[in-house]
Amino acid sequence: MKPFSTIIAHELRLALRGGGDMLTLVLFFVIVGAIVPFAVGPDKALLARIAPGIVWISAFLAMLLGLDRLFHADHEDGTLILLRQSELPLSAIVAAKVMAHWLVTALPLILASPVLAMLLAMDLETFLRTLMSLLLGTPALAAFGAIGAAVTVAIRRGGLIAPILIAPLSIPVLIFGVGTITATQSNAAMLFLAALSLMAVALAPFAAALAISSAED
Amino acid sequence: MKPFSTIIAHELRLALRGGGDMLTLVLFFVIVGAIVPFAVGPDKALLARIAPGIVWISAFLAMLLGLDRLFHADHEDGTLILLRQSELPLSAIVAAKVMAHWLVTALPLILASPVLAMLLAMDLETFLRTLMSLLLGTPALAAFGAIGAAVTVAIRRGGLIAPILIAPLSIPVLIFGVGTITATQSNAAMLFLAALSLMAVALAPFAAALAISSAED
Amino acid sequence: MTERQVYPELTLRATAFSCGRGGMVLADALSFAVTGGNCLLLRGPNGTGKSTLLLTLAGIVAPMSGHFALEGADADDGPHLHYCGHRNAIKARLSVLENLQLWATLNGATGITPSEALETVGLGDLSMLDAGYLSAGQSRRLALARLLVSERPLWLLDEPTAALDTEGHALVTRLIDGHLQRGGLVIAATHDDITLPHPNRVQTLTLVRKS
Amino acid sequence: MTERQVYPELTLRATAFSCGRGGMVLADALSFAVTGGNCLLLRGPNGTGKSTLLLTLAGIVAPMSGHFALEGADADDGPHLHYCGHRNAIKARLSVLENLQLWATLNGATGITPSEALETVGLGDLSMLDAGYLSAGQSRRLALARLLVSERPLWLLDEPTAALDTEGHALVTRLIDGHLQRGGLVIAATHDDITLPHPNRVQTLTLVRKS
Amino acid sequence: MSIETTPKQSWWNRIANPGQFVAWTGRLLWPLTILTAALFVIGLWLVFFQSPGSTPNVGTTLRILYIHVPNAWLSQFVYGIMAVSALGTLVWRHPMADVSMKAAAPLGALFTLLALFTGSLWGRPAWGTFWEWDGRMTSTLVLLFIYLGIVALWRAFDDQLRAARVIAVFTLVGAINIPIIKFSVDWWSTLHQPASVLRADGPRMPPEILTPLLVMFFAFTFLFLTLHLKAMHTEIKRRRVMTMQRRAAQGAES
Ligand code: HEM
Ligand SMILES: Nc1ncnc2c1ncn2[C@@H]1O[C@H](COP(=O)(O)OP(=O)(O)OP(=O)(O)O)[C@@H](O)[C@H]1O
Ligand SMILES: Nc1ncnc2c1ncn2[C@@H]1O[C@H](COP(=O)(O)OP(=O)(O)OP(=O)(O)O)[C@@H](O)[C@H]1O
Ligand SMILES: [Mg+2]
Ligand SMILES: [Mg+2]
Repeated sequence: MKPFSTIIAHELRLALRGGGDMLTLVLFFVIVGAIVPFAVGPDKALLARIAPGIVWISAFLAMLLGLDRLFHADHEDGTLILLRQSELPLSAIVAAKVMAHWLVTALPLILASPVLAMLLAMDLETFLRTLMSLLLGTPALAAFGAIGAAVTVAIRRGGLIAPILIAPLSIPVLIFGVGTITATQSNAAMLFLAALSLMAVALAPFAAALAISSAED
Repeated sequence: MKPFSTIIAHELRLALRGGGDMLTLVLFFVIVGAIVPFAVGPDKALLARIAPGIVWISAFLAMLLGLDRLFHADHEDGTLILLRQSELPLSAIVAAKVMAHWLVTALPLILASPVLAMLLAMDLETFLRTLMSLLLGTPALAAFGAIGAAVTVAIRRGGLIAPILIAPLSIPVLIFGVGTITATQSNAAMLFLAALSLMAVALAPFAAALAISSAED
Repeated sequence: MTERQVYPELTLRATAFSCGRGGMVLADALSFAVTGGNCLLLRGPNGTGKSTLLLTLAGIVAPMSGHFALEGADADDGPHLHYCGHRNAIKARLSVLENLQLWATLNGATGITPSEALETVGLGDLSMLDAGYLSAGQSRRLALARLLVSERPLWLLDEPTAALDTEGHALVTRLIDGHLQRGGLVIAATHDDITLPHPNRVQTLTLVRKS
Repeated sequence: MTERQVYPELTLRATAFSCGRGGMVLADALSFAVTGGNCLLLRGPNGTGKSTLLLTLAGIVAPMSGHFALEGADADDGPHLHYCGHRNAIKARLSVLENLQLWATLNGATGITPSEALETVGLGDLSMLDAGYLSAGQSRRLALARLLVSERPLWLLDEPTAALDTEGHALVTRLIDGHLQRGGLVIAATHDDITLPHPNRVQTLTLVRKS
Repeated sequence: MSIETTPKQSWWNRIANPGQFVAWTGRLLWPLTILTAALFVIGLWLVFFQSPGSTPNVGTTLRILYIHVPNAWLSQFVYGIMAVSALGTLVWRHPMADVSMKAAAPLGALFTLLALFTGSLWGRPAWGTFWEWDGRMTSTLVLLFIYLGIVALWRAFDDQLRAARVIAVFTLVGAINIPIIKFSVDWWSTLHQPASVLRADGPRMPPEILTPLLVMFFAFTFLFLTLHLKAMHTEIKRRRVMTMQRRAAQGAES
């Protein structure tokens, strides 16, 4: 496992030194959530009612938009070609990168979620459930996002293509995520969410690795 | 005005031949709007109440995310340096590019708004007001977005920085845009929105041109 | 190619001029004067600031100190220079001719027509091709064609022969020579040898590494 | 640098092999065999498919037809080749040493240590510098250092001397020669002259433009 | 097309040199620190022993005001400093203006955050919630986003010298826009909320509240000035180290 953990450590180091990328993503998450009241009005009851949905949509967009450049820098500077000649199979490398990416994007975003909860007048219990659902659901978003990033890695001006490819696929995550918070059968939703995340995390690296190696350089 | 209209024509031609960028943005707009019901639940009354806000937020995000790479391709391939040596002042070039960009992003998005209105159970009158407010407000978003794009043009992995810079500055557009649809004093809001758009469109090209020439190559 | 003088008497003069990147001086205390009809070749190892000097003269990078001016030029009638850098500024999905026409309009169609220019640089039969399919050398030729569609006295060329084959080298020599004949100025950074028919029209400035 | 044979007897053999890009054949019906201790130089004008051939041998691009194999190598013990392409795969904001250490771990630290490798390529005193500030030539040296920290028999080098000065050319020659002495194989595409001490160890394959 | 840069010798130009600036202002650092500390000691003494509010609960909430109001003031004052520095960068190309602009951004974000934090701590006993979409608070939140965006922008540029002019443009655009944001947010929240919780004109303050408030106000302002100067010195040192590293990189290539 030495090379595997090396990649994780390397990605973390790059993210921590790498100029504000983490800050940007967290800000995007909070800003998207915080502009909703400007659009729907500062009615506290209404806001509290739609708060779980808003938090989830913000997280959803932030994860998808942040992930779409997961492999981009590595593709541009030639690292991806070299990674394919390393001792580790490409799918393991993808898995390590996705894991590191979850740590540097989803985790800060979850840590920032109290801010959004406060702004949107969420009560404590709802907030705790939201936290739980984000913890369970973001791995699936990261895994799906990795597939989108891999598929679009060879397209020069990727832009919004990866997010719109992946958004429809990730709607179940969103549904069960919000379901975990609000639905009457929230335990069932939580189980589904966990199962979805497990499955996505287990399978996505293979799909992403396949997509990258089919992209031919 | 020959060079000015040439740039607009050139940008339009690039966008029309340029593989699905327009389609991507419209899809993003519709998808963001369409996932809201999944997140807040399919309650028709609630959806109708927040529909104008959702349409505006979707348009807001689509415009900001689409605009942020306005000058990027031109920077990468060296066109921007040559444009600075052309007969036209840089601010006029920026203005032409922003105008063309409005035509290929905001206009398709406005044309697609009936889809979203239908999904969100908007009534006809509200929809017409929404159309009006989008027509009046998107130029301001395009102008602000151009500033964000100009400021981040030299950043290699720009990512989400331009959107998070510009989103707080564009909040007045959002407020008056939604105000035009829902507020009791919607005429005042509409006037403000038009004034804001005029001012932004008139001044932003200068700021953007200044930012581009300060970014030095 | 017309061989008569078309530009007024011009001199590019730099005095005690230094340029650099990121707060670090690269080329220091340069003083030179290039008059119409002459060519200045910039030489020196990698990273000594040749490209930076050209960008500074083009007004893209601010000089660190000193000053330079193109004497004899009327500042009112627009930019006086063509810059041709490492990147070719070519748009894929537009045809070769459309690419060139854009610049003819933007820079003023004061030179030969775009199709003639394409003939001159040897892309005549590719004018309808999508410019994204051009090879590196052909892209370079298209970039050079841009110099011909708008008449401007000062040419700043960064590695004009990069990616070109022998025939391409001869083309560059021909273009530069023609421009000098018409009274223009050329400043070119290059690692290759450029041998012009009139060696007395060539000055050389060698930049050295500072340490 | 050790001068003894460390690799088993290896032969890279390609038969009736052709490669290309985007459905277009570039190099057709190639047949060659390179044995351990020998170097194959790829030559030819721009756009004739040298880089494409190297990428194909590296397994990045699929061959159009025919096949090639590294005979004598055990497929089980991991990849047998180093590819060193146009792009240097260097991460800014990590130090030079950190960049190299990453690859030592990923490719297996079977060669000399990263700091020794940096000494060898002449970056010894820059090992703590942010790699983003390296000049083009220094970046190239760092990319070459990667070949030394993990022992692999087949080196695929695309323009190894690009951006290097004269001293750098000598370094490349020294590195290739050392690798051949140890029984390795080198396939290098280049426009420059590479003169090895043992000319009989060099084969040349010239690609031509198809039209 | 001619560009001229002739140095003029004046105090203005002399502090344009980073070394001279550090030498000149370095002497100010200690007096400023002592002054700030003294103001804080006096202010806190007034706050805890002179300010009214004997019942612990009311007294505690009242005491937040002494922190909240200075921070709210600073959150706008710092943006003013940044905007002036931005003008210095764009118009006079003054090198210290870059440094001042960069050093001010995180401090501005910090004070804005403190204003919001203390404000919401106060809001809890006052209104029963931490957050209310009131006009003043909301525009402060937007200001925080702008500060953080600027911080992120500084960090995204590799070349800090090139970043300065670009960020100066953005800072000035923000400066023009902030009044518009403030106005639109007010319009928005009054439109939806019948009456604001905060009264537009506060109750006349008795002098025993006003005095500690004023002292704390100066204490925090001087705290900012001290921190700002210190951050500028740190930034100058950092730039010097980076230039040295890069020079080493170029010198060593043979
Ligand atoms: C631009 C930003 C702000 C400024 C200039 C500001 C200024 C002030 C001033 C001068 C007072 C005293 C008013 C009086 O005596 O009635 C005050 C009170 C108060 N502020 Fe702020 N404040 C700002 C933002 C905030 C924020 C963001 C919050 C909460 C999150 C907040 C919460 C409060 C509360 C709860 C009071 C006491 C209100 C009361 O007397 O009922 N303020 N603020
Ligand atoms: N955008 C930039 N920002 C900061 N420094 C730069 C930038 N571009 C180049 N440099 C630095 O400036 C120095 C000179 O670069 P320049 O491109 O002018 O050299 P050159 O003489 O043209 O070299 P070459 O022969 O490789 O073209 C290099 O050391 C490089 O590190
Ligand atoms: N990613 C790609 N997709 C499709 N075609 C490509 C791609 N990369 C290169 N080509 C085409 O393949 C041809 C050969 O390119 P290649 O890079 O192999 O040439 P080369 O011999 O290495 O040239 P050079 O001497 O310039 O390095 C070129 O004509 C180019 O247009
Ligand atoms: Mg150069
Ligand atoms: Mg090649």
